[in-house]
Amino acid sequence: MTAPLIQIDRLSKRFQSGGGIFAKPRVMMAVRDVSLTIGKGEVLGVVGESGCGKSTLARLVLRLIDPTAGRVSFDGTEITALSPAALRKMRRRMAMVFQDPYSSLDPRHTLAEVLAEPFRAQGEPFPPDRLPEMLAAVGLPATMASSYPHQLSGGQRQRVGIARALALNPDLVVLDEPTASLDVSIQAQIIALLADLRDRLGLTYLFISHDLGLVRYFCDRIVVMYLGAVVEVLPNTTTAPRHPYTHALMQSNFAPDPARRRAIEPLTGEIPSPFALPPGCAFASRCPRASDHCRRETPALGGETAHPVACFHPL
Amino acid sequence: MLPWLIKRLLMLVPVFLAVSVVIFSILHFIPGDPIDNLLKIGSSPEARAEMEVRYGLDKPLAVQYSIWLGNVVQGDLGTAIVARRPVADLIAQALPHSLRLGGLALLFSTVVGVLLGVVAALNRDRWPDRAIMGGVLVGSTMPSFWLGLILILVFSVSLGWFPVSGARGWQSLVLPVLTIGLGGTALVARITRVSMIEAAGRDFVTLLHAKGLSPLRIQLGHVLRHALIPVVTILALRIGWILGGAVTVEVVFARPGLGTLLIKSLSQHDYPVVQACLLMLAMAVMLGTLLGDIMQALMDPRVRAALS
Amino acid sequence: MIAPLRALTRPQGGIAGLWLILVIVAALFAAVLTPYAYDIQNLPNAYQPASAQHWLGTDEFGRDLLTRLMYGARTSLSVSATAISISVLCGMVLGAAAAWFGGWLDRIVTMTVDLTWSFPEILIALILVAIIGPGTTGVMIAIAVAYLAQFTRLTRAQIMTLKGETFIEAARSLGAGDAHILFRHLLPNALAPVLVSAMLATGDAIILEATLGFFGLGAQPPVPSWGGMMSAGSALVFKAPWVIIFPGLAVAITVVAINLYGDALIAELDIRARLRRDA
Amino acid sequence: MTYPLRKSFLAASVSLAALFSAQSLAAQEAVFVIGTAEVGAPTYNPIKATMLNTATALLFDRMVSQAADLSYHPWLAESWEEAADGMSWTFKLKQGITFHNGEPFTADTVKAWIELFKTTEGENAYMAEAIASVEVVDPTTVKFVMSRPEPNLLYNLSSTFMSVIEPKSFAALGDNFGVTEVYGTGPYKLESFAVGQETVLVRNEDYKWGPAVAANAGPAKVERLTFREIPEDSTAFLELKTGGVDFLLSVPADLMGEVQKEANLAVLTMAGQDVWYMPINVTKAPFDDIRVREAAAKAINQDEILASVFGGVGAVADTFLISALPESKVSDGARIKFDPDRSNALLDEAGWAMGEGGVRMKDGQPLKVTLWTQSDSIFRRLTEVVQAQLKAVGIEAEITTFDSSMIRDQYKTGEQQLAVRSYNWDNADIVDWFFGGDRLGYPNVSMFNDPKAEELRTAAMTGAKNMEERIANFTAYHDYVLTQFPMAPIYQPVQAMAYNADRISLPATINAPSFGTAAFMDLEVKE
Amino acid sequence: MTALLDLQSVSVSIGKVALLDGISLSVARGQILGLVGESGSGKSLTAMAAMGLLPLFGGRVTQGSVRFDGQDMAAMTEAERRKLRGRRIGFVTQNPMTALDPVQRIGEQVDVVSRLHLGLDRKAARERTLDLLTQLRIPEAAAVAEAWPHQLSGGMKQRIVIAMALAGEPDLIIADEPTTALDVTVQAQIIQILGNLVREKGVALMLITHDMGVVAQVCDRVAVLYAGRLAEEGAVAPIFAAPAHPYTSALIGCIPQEAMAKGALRGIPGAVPSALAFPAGCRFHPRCDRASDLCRKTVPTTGPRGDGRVACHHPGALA
Repeated sequence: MTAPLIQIDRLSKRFQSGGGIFAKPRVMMAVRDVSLTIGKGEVLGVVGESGCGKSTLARLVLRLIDPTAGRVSFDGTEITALSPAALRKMRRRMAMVFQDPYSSLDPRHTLAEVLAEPFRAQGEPFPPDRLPEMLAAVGLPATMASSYPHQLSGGQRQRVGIARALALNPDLVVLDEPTASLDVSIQAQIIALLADLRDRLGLTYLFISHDLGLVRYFCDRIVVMYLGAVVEVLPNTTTAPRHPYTHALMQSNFAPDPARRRAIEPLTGEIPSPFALPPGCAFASRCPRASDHCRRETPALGGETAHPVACFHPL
Repeated sequence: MLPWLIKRLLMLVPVFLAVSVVIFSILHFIPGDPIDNLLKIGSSPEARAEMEVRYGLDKPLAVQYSIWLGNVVQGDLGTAIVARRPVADLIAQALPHSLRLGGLALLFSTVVGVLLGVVAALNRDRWPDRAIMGGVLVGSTMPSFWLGLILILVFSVSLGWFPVSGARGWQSLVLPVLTIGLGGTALVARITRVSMIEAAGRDFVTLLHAKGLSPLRIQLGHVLRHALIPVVTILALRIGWILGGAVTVEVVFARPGLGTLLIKSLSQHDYPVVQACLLMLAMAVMLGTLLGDIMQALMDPRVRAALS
Repeated sequence: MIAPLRALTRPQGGIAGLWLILVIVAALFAAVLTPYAYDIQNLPNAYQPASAQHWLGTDEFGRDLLTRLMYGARTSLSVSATAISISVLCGMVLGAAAAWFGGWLDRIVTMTVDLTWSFPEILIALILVAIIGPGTTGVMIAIAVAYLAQFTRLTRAQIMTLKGETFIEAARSLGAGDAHILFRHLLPNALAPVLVSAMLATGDAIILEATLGFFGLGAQPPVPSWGGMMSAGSALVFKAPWVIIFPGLAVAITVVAINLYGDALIAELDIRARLRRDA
Repeated sequence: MTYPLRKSFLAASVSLAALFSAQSLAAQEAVFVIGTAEVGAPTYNPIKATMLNTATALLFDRMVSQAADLSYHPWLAESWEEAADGMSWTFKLKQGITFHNGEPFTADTVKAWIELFKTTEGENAYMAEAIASVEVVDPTTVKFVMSRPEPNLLYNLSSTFMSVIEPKSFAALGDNFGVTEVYGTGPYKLESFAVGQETVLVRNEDYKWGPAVAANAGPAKVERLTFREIPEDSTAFLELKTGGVDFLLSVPADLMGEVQKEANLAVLTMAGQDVWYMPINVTKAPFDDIRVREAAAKAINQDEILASVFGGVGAVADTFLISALPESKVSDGARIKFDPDRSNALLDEAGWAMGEGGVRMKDGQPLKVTLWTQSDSIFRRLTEVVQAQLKAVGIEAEITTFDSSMIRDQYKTGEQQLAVRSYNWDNADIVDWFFGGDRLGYPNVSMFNDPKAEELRTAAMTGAKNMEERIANFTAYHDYVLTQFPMAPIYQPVQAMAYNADRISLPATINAPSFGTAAFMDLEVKE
Repeated sequence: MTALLDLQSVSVSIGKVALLDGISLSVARGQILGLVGESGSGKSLTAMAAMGLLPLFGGRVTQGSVRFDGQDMAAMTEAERRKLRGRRIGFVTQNPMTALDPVQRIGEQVDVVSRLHLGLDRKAARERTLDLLTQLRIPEAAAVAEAWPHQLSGGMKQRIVIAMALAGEPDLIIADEPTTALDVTVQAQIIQILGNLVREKGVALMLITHDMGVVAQVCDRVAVLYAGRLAEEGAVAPIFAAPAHPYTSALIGCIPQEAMAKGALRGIPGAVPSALAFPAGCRFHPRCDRASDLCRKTVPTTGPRGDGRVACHHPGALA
């Protein structure tokens, strides 16, 4: 592993919903005590199902939201402690690509305006001569510069989103399920483009996804999250999982090969509400290996430093 | 839901206080003085001062307010300065007329509006839809006083079916109810139609068809039920609107009611009466919002869940 | 802006637009279009029904009704439009501030707006005219205040919805400041629905202006306004019904036209869903 | 209670109506609409009120009644005698009269009542101002001791404001007297009163002391009277036309033609007591210049207004008083008549030269003035005509409309320049009321305070020992006021009433100056 | 095996826009047919045509026939078709979150099917409902039946939808992307339940999906749609072993796999064309690396290949 670009230290985020003069607010721990590092040039995948806190983590890393506790350092600078002005300056070094290509572009802005925004936001003049180059980098024709988002397909919009993220040559790009709302054929295009860009520009990616198959294809290291906490970090894509949840995720991923048909062993049990987590391991309610111990105490992320897992009964 | 209801009722207290402050203070910006109406011409400043003391107008505004509020809470709305009788009496005279007119107009607009909205939605983009929505649009764009006059011209003067004015017997209610009701009908029909069309496009409706339910059962048993939620909510919210909006119609038909009482007292600067009328309407508005919330909770389990 | 012109190409939008243009032209060029003056009385000529000389007849002072309708359009349209413009401007500022800053400001604004929204506009206007005094200025301010709640509410809702859109978060992730986000993203996107609903509200304002005029609180004579013309006519609804029927028709047709054209515009701008969600 | 339905009703709707009707109209009742000028009268307290409606006249009786020829006749007082020096009056009272609450009417009652009248706060006390004290001679005889001669005393005693109230309940009820309860000796008792809406009266079965001017001494012929208040004349007319009401107590001139078109409706006219006029604020420029006042006054074309606004019904006014009053017979020179040439000449002379757009200018300022009026439709119409007539001589008047109950407050500010007003009174003391120097603002809307006028006024009000003197003094006062142009007279209407002749029958003549108790005593409902 | 549902050259238009062009496919009892394609390929429309529900979306069959159990659906009255729906054809929708009426209790929504189609009374219908919920491994069935939709998780709701589809004892179940909106671990659950139904009850299942992995895992046959036309159809094993149509092959290649070399995942260039502007000739030709002039001009006919069919001018060889 190379020198860390991002260091995440015991990061937590609590959300409150509802509440008023008389109503008690409902509290949810979206991210619980997460510590991670992302090396320079690394592609770190974060995988988990809906509500596991992976998108919150992505936003915390960029400090689009403020953490309840913990620190994030970017290239040695603690961004969770930066002043708004300093943070704004810092933002040119990190960018984000969003899940929904439809709502991530202002419907009233042309592509040229969309791509000029990173410069305007940083208070810099936009060099218009860079426009064709920026579009070409993501595989879009220069003629599209005056188009509006609604004239583009989903894949094209996502390319624009990527071009916007790359406009100021950032070091880190956070990819928040960039292909989740696209067709598989387009998803593959975008993944190929992202891989290509990373190779050419030496980018560091934090790649958020629910698709373990995709993450295993695309990433160097994989963080598995369940209900706000990291349950396992796979040091590379071929390591066998040790956490029962990672195992279940892997089992749920069907290979496009009828020859490898196998019996489906789905998880049973219900996911606990994030607003009312039971004591102990959050996965215990669905875990085939769960013991009373699991239901009482919360397992810490431990074991091998290179392949930590949070489980009392790892595989 | 009961704890929610109690909380919701408690929430009305600060709202009521805020509203009462506004109502009380705004009237003191109106130029003119009710005392002028009472004083003998050329009476001495002493007589004037005495009169002010008598009606409590000599004290600072904040003190006047707290006295007034204290009395209101005890059910004492004060004495009308110009009309010289307990405000509660005046309100008691006017309110039943307003409630009768408003209630019937509400009933009329709901029944007719929902009916028209349903027919229009079921015939979406075909001629019955266009005819109904066109008619409803025209109906809602006529100034109510003008509509009232035209109705008088046609039904009272030419045909002689209904009395021209007043509030005596059911006949005198027909034209005013119609005049107010038409505007409300337009609103209800439009919301019903839009909500029906919206609800009909929801996924679960497709599934109902896939279950083999008859279209009529789907439309009336499921789609309409959904469409009625916004209709009922908005109608409840607009109770105060309908009561107060009857002003013009009450004037045109020379009907007694809160509206006419308010207008009259406003022009006479009879503060206690104006305050009481506005307070009544504000209460109606507040109760309307409460009613709207309750209706919504009764009709939609999701809302109910959010409340408890 | 092309959408307003495109709306004219729709059948309903076209007819409605044509009427509106006709009314506006009549209002602007009344002095050229009619040989009569709006204020010169000709008492022996009062109560004339429609004729070749007076296409819509004359009023109780023998003045040409069509002429007064044209001049009345001037008052009614300008008062309503100005009032709504003021209302939209203030409403956008209030609504945007409430949605943007949130917290107590938002709570207070929302509560006030919700309460006044449930109050009939005519009552709010009547009380305000009682404070300000009758006449066009008073009526204008009264109408502006009466509709303030509507636009504050709408702007707030629009901004709240837009605030949740990813492109706002995207702008923020690029280091965009509040001003940038407010003026380059939120307000431009909120503008179209607000302006269209402002146009529809102008229709309602014309009715409100007419109602105040009917109560004798609008433009003072001899300046005609549609409502004022009817207030004079109400006493003679059976003696010379045309004196009241025509101004009423003018109001109704104009408001219908505004609604039809507004519908066409909404369809052109494709913002029906956004308007409905926030209604 | 329902409506007598029109005969031309569709049969179906008749039967439908019958189905829903709670009860049908009893034959012995009638529905009246009081005049718009009386709408909203808040109380039936004659001592305190400044505004009373016609129903008041039926709840109470007066000491004396007045005949059509303005002569005075017995009522509660059987006879009276004025001392030669005018310093005392002795009244002999009728016997056996009781109030609605059972209290007897005696000389003590009269004493108590006059004392209440003099001490109760209100605007009406001046009517009893000259009465120094009341002495009870015996149970049926009272003597008014005067502080000065008051030739107008009988007029005041015949006025509705000097209706005899029941003093005990008056004292006990306070502000509620006249609102929730009211006790008089009149031919009708109060059944219900909703201010601004309607008043229902029921017959006083014991009544047998009707005024001498009525043929029927009592009880009244109709059992139950409803007085509705309808603020808009046209609505009231429509009600009459469609059978909703039986009788309009006041029909404006412009509706007379419409009434006459209906076969079943009859019109009753009586001599008018109203004058319409335009007060001119003499303290406000440009009207502080008497030439401009005269010019404005003489720009009013009374004939045109009579013909066009009032349909030719009534008469032009060229003095401040109704022409039936002897005090209106002022010198020809004092009469104010339409004279546009004189107006233009005066304005030229005063330096107001005709400018562009037909508005006169002086020192770069246009001749622009304000013209106040009330929101009632007839006022607004008349005012618009006045506005046009002023414009014809180059005066631009800007109309401001006020609610009728609000306009008095506005006058008290003294900011008015011109206004259009009307009053209803049939005594010359109205000149004092509207032009007295101590009532500036309101009622002296003209802000007229002239030393010479004040002298003449004192003489007119308190200087006369008998009627002839009083008439002479008032004529002189009136004459002088007119020459100062504090107002322009416009129009004097007739009192016009309309009723459904199928339902109502009236005596051939009504021997009273206005439609009051005498008329109601003899009014009948046809079976 | 005789086909239970048989579509012959079905073309469908919505308004004036032709969306499906000559689709033929069939599914037999005890068989799972996977219907695959990208969004806009016409999968859901095919399902609607099979259910006779096209009019709901303003669509109609312009050509061809839809036969259910030998009967032509076009020849039936609407009432007869309604008796098929819910009774003999069960339907599972894409998004369980919106598939249930939010203001009606779960139990009632399931009950109505057996009351309507099996003539059960209220009590019997509820018993059947509880039985079905238990079969679908829903814990505390009685409590769930009294619950409101918003109180259930997505996976639970989808099981309720399946229960509704089963309540009429259908012969055919059409499942339109039943797992797309669900988490991957729940997806496995639902796929397993559906697979078991076919094995245990012998119903026919038409499983609409965009996921070739799912097809490979559970389907017997697969039909690949592209831009409103059938690209390829046949038994699963031979097609995955050697896809004849370049589109089928590309779709399989889009699934990232562990064994795949970095950079092997390239996707399919371009995007699915809009129905308003389908290209001439073979509709896949702009994205196809085998495309020739023939493909650009001439529409390929559907020819047999093994036990299946393919519509390509340059099909790949059989394995």
